[in-house]
Amino acid sequence: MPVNYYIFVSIALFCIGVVGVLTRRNAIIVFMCIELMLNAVNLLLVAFSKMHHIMNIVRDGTAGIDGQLFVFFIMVVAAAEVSVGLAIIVMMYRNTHSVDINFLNRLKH
Amino acid sequence: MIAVLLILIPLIGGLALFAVKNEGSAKGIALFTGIAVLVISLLGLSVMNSPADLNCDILWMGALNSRFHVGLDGMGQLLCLLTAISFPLIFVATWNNTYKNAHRFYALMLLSQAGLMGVFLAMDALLFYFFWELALIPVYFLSSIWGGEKRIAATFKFFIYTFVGSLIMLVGLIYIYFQANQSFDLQTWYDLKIPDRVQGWLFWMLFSAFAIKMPIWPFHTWQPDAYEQSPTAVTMVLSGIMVKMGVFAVIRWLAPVLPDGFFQWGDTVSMLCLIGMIYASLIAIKQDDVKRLIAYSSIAHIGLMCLAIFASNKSGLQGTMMQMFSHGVNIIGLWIVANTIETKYGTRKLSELGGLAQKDPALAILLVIVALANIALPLTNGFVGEFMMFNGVFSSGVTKYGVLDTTVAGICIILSAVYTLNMIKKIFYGNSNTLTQSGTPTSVPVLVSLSVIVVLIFITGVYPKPMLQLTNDTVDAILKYMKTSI
Amino acid sequence: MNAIIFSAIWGVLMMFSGIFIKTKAVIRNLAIAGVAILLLLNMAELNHFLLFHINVRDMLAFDSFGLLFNSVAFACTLIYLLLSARDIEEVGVNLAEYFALIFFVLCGVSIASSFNTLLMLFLGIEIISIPLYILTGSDKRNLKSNEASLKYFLMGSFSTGIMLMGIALIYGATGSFAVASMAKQIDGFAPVLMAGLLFLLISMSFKVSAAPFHFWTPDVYDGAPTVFTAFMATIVKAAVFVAFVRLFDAAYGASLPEWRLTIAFIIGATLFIGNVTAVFQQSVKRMLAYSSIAQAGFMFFALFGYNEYAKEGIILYAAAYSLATIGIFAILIKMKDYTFDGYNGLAKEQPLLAATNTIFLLSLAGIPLTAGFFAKYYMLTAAIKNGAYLWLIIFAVLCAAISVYYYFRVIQAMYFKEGNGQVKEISPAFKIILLVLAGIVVLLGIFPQLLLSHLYF
Amino acid sequence: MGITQILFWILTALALGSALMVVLSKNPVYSVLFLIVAFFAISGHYVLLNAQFLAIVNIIVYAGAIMVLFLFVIMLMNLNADMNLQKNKLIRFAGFLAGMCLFLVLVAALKDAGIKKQMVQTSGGDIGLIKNLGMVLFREYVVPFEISSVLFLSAMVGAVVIGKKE
Amino acid sequence: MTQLVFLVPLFPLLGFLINGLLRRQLSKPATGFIGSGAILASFVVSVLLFLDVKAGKTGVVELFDFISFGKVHIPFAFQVDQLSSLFLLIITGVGFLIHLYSTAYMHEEEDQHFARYFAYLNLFVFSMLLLVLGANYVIMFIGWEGVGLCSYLLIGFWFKNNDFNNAAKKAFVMNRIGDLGFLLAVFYLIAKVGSVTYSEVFANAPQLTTSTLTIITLLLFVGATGKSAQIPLYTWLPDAMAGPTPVSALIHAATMVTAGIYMIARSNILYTLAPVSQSVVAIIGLATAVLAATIALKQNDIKKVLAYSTVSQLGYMFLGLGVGAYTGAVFHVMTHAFFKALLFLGAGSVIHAMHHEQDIRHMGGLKKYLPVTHITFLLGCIAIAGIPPFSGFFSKDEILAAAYESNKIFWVIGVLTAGMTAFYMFRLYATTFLGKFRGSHEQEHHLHESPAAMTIPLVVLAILAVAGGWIGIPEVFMKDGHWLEHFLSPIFAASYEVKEKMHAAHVLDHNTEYMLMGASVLLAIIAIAYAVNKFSKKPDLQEADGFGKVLANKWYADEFYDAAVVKPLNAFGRFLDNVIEKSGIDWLVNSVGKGVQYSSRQLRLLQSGQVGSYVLLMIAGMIILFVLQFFLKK
Repeated sequence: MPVNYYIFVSIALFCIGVVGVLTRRNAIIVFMCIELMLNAVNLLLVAFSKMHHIMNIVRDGTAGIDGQLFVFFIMVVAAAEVSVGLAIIVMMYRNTHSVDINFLNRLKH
Repeated sequence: MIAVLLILIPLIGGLALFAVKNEGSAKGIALFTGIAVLVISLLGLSVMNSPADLNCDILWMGALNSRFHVGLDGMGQLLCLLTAISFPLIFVATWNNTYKNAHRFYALMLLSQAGLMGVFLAMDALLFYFFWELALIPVYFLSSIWGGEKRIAATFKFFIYTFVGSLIMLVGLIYIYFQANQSFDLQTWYDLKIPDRVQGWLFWMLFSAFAIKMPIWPFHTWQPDAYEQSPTAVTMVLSGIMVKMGVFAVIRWLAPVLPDGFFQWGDTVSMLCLIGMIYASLIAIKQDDVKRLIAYSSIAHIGLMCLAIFASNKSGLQGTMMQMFSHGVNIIGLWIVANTIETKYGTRKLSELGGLAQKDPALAILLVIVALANIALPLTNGFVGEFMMFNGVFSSGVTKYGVLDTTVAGICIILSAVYTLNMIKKIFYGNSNTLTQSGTPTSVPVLVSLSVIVVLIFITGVYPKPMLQLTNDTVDAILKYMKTSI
Repeated sequence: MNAIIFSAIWGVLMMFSGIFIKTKAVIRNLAIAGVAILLLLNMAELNHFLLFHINVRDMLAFDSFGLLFNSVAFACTLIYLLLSARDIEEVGVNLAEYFALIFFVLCGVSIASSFNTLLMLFLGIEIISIPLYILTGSDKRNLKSNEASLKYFLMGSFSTGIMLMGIALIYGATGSFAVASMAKQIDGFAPVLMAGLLFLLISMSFKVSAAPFHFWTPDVYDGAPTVFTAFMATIVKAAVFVAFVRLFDAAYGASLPEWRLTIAFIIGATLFIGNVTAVFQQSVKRMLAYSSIAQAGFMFFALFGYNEYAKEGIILYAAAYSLATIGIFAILIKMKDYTFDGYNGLAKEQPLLAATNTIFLLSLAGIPLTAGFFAKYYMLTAAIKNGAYLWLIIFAVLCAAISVYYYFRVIQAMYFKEGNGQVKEISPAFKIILLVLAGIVVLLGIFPQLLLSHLYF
Repeated sequence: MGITQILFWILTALALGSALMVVLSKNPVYSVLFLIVAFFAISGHYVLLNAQFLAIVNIIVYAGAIMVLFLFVIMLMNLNADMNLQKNKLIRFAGFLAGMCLFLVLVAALKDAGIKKQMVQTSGGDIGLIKNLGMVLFREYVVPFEISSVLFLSAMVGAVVIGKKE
Repeated sequence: MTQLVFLVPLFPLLGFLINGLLRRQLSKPATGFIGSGAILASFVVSVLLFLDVKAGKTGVVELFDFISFGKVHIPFAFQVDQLSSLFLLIITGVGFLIHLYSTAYMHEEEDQHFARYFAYLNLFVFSMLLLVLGANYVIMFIGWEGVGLCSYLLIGFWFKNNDFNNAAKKAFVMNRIGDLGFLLAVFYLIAKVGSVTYSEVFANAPQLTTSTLTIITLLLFVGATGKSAQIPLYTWLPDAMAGPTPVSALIHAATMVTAGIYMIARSNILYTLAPVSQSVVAIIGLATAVLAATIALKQNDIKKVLAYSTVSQLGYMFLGLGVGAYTGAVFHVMTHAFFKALLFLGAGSVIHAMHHEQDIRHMGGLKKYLPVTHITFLLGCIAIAGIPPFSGFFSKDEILAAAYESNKIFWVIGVLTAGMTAFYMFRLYATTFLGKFRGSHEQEHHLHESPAAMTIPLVVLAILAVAGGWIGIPEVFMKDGHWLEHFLSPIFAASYEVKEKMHAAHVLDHNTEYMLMGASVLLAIIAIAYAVNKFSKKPDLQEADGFGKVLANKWYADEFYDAAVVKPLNAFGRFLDNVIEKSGIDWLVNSVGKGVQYSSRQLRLLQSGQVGSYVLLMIAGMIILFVLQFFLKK
């Protein structure tokens, strides 16, 4: 498959995630959209990884493997972020009984 | 050695004063420090005037190629002398003024003196900028803490205004620094040849700071407010010495460094100066507040100095230097009188005063002398400077409009007579009113300081030769770098 | 490497200390001691003394630039803890955890200042960010703190997404995550690389709160407990900048002219928005948030004119800005009223506080004789050296003049206005440290090479 | 068009469609479920690219662990029918427009012909296998691996600090 | 002896310093003694110098370097020659008499004001001496401004009265306008000649172009119009009568106002080489003479009449200079000094007797109360009217003759003016001294002749007024009778030489000259007879009307200046202050600040507090950056 297919698919997914962040007010959904963005990136990385692999396979048998490893690290970080993020959302819910990102609006101007 | 001492003594004195709580001893120490500086300055003029004594050049910041290079040339001598004379005079003249937290007041005064000295002594552009700002900070605090009713707004305007100018100057200085192969050294800058077109805009970067400081119309609006709102002792520093920083800087840091830019814009600046002179004089005529009147008169005078610098000839430059000193002395004298009147009668309004000559003849006579010196009557110091400046402008070789410039500027001589005599008339002449009825003779310290000023006025007015000789070499050197004939 | 390992270890230690030690003072002192040791170890590494010899496989690079910055950051942290550690106790009960998180952040700082691949950059930034989300929300009952934490987290994750997209595209174009290989791309992949770099630039701009990606900053700085704002606004921000500079070293530096316009746009917007919006603020804390945006605008000049002055300058700027801001925040924490009016007449009540505060504010405004002057000076020099975009520099200095307006409002309140600025109890030690801090600010304002000469050993 | 292409297009359509549904669903629970579908589709792409390890991890970690956590939180908060969509249509529209613009700009920026020549190897190559990944991870990438433990520690401490009742 | 010339100004300076500094300590007699003594000492030195000069010993004495820059050297130097020594005599001689007179006239003042008066007066003499003695234009300018200052101080001597102060101010300011012209001329000289020293300037004058010379001389003349009260700057002089009368005598009649004549006489070669300027000088002088004479016809203040008469006579002198009769002008300066000082002092004596009443309508018949004053005043009047053989006749005649030679119309107008002069002087005389006393009883009761200190100077001056003209008897009456012309010839030699070169010298034949004299004397006698006849019996006491009112109001010149210059300037000043300054520049400056605050208020609204809008803005920013980086970058 030509790599530009993957690029555009990833960008599309990424932008859908962005639109979700822009249009949704539920903090959890917003967060989920961010996860979607991360997954778009992951897909792109894997595609690039395979692209570089085939380009450099003669010179280096494991060429492109670092792309896939990076995806692994992204998942790690995403998991950590989720734990923290959900904790924050729950904390807020505890205080306000809402997960609307615009519900708390004391800090402005 | 001398140069370093001139900065160091007021600096140490100022810092030490923060620790002295007693008002009386604070005054004493301040005066003592001021006199010590004066003595050092005189020593530098007379005995210890070899280059080794006058200069100090040590590495400051290697990475930036900036040196702690201070030194005294003729112009430096003159302005340092002015600064050194002014502070003791100011201290004596305002001896009876009481300030809350007097020790801090005097401490800041001395710090500003150190800053001013630094400006006049610096031979390294970065150092110059350093002191340029440093002189401002103490004055800002002095005015804002001990000033009049609207002090905060007025001094803040002053501060921001000058700060904007000096930041733009800083950009210009750094630009030249790179042009000069990463050197801040004054001499290197003098030997520099920057392309004409670059000089054209670089000129304004530097000049904007100087123009605001002087101030040149239309950058002057901070000045009347600041003068009006500052405590008079500070106003004396501001108008007597600080505005000279601008004039001084044009001579030392602008004209020889950017001669082409200087000539390109000479006529433009001259026009601003002329407009400013007429403008300020006309406004001064309509002022009812003594402080504002003197402030506008100062704008007019400074305009003339700037005009004379742009004449770019020996007469103009030497006249300017002479006049820097004279104007400094004279305007301090005027402020002393203004201060005396304000503290005694609680008003600065001309319309509320009158008839003081009966109550206080000594003050009247001294003021008349100082005021006449300020309008450049012959045999006073003001005449020598103005004569040479006018002559310089008239015979300026760099502009086609020398005659016109002189004539228009000359109108200010007439207008200055009008407002000065108005002031004298309204304060001293006529019949005394209820307010001035209770007038008493002026206190001794004020009379002493005014007398010193009067003596200076006549000495330099009748026999200006030593001063002219002092600045002669400096002027020649500057003209050499400006590449104009002497 | 000393710093990374030791800070991680000490973080864990602090984590456990909460279980075993019940005396707050001991925990506090343990943390202070930890930072002090950290500082010493880092200085030792600067002088080529390593505790561990680890083959980092070119993932990290320890050069004098990064190490010197680490020293600055640790020294600032030390002063910060000395001044404000007691105030951390007032935020909540999890004292030991807060300290642990601070150590983890320091670990992230050390990574960010020495990364050599984008992976390490990413990890470093995340290690810095995640504890900060927590610290921001640590005042759990306070809705402002909640709000700030949520906003910070959501927008922070969003920017992480952008950063990852950038990294992915860069990887695609170059086939490597190594910083060194970022300058050259596969044939035909130039736009991909550029898009990747731009994404990366945007996300880094977000982290250093440059406009138009600064929106989180005022709200988060304002909502977070003040002690942690002080930490975030200074050390963390400086660290991200240092990471940014390292990035420029290889990635952007090669084709810097191509990036000037974009960076100029960011600088202009940042300076304008930061300075102008700060003018209106009534709360000193929020003003400082905007001020930090404005200062970021100035620090951006290090990237704009990337040369030897920029590298020296960013270190100096980091030190000058952090020291002064820490001082101001330390005093702010002691105030009962965070508005400008709260400072009225402080000079009379607390002359020393007012005086030192003045020095810090002057430093931020960039007045000579304070470190802030040379910081700004270096930035201007770095920018001017390139000789282009002079209008931007003029614009910058005009904005600097605007900054004087809001900094001096505090000075005006302290010195020129009547009132009695109410402060909480202040210990003599606090005053002494403030004085020392002010001394350092002034000393760096006269002899900046005291700091910078270490860059060349 | 081979089987790979057909699968690619099916998976792509699935991923994009479910991603859109995540954004458009009014019920958060549906959003979560559609997101899981999207993750599966992406895992399908991984399989197609012979990145077996990532495909599995993606399903286990993302679809399995993380999304369940999300679902759990949503259920806990009983959010299944609330004010899902922004009431302000204008802002919604603006958001949508901005997203589209971003997409268009990115596509325009990256549509350069040069990249079309590069092919991605599908259903071949063994770098995606656990064995190979593990070798590199614990040799070359051991430092980041260890450092990510710091990240986890801080996340753990953070979750505790935030979540613990005082 | 020449070397001691510095003593001449030194004595008055010392007198000034002593009287000024010790004014509270000194008694009136001591003050008077010091003040007058200083001038007397100067007079003695002046006489010695004069004798020296007469013996041919002239020279320049350089005291010290005053200003020097580049190639320009301006030494503080004194020039002793015929012209300056003559003026020295006039100044110190008349000055001494007036000092003496003042000791009595000012006796009512308090001690310190008395001393102040003498100090000012001494300072004035000092400045005047500098003016005359200076060997270059700058020293002259020092004196030039110095006398202006003293004039200011003395006009406003009674500073409680604000009218007086305004008069003083007006005098100073108008003088300054002239001074500006003078200064510009000096700068021109420096630029063109490179020197301001007389000898060098005059030596180089022929090399200068006529246009340069014309400009220089015209500028100098502007200075002269200010100092010597010519059109258009004459209005200060009548107002200057606010000062004590001896001051009017000394400064505003005998000495200071003649500075302009001195200056032009000194620079005669420059003027001779610039015929255009000469004509201007002549025309302005004549116009002033006529204008002032017409105004004098209708004035009722004794001093105002004399003041306008002074202006008129000064106009005469300029006419003389303008037509090239330099000697005549200087001669007239001298005789005028005598008789005008006499008249003023006489008027002072009257005023003294009348307790500061100055309106002649309230006088009359003073002949019997003030015999000495009356006689001397009458002599003065005859002298000014130009009746032979009184001094005025000779000097005036010389000028008129030269005018005739130059342009007949000048002569006609000159003679008419002389007639007017005779008329108004005798109108004054008749109204004051003849007829019946019209003042209050109290005044009448106190009328008395002035003390000796006042009458002695009157007598001395009267003698001089009568006989002073005899040093310049025209050729027609006595061969070589014009001693003055011989004495001054070295000064004007160059000019005459040039003049002869320019047009063939044609000396008036004797018959014409007799005719001219006869005409003017006849007219004067008629005017005198008419005036005495008319005003001794029926003085003109009503307010004037018609054209007379215009004259009484001085052609409304003050009003015109007020409306044309003063008011517009004031209004413009106010406009600048209120409009340009406050709502213009300052407003602009402040609105920069306001603008920042305004944009601050608007900009903060971006910070809406909503994550959605933040992200939206960030995306917008991203799009902008992408567009910038990919599509806009060159």
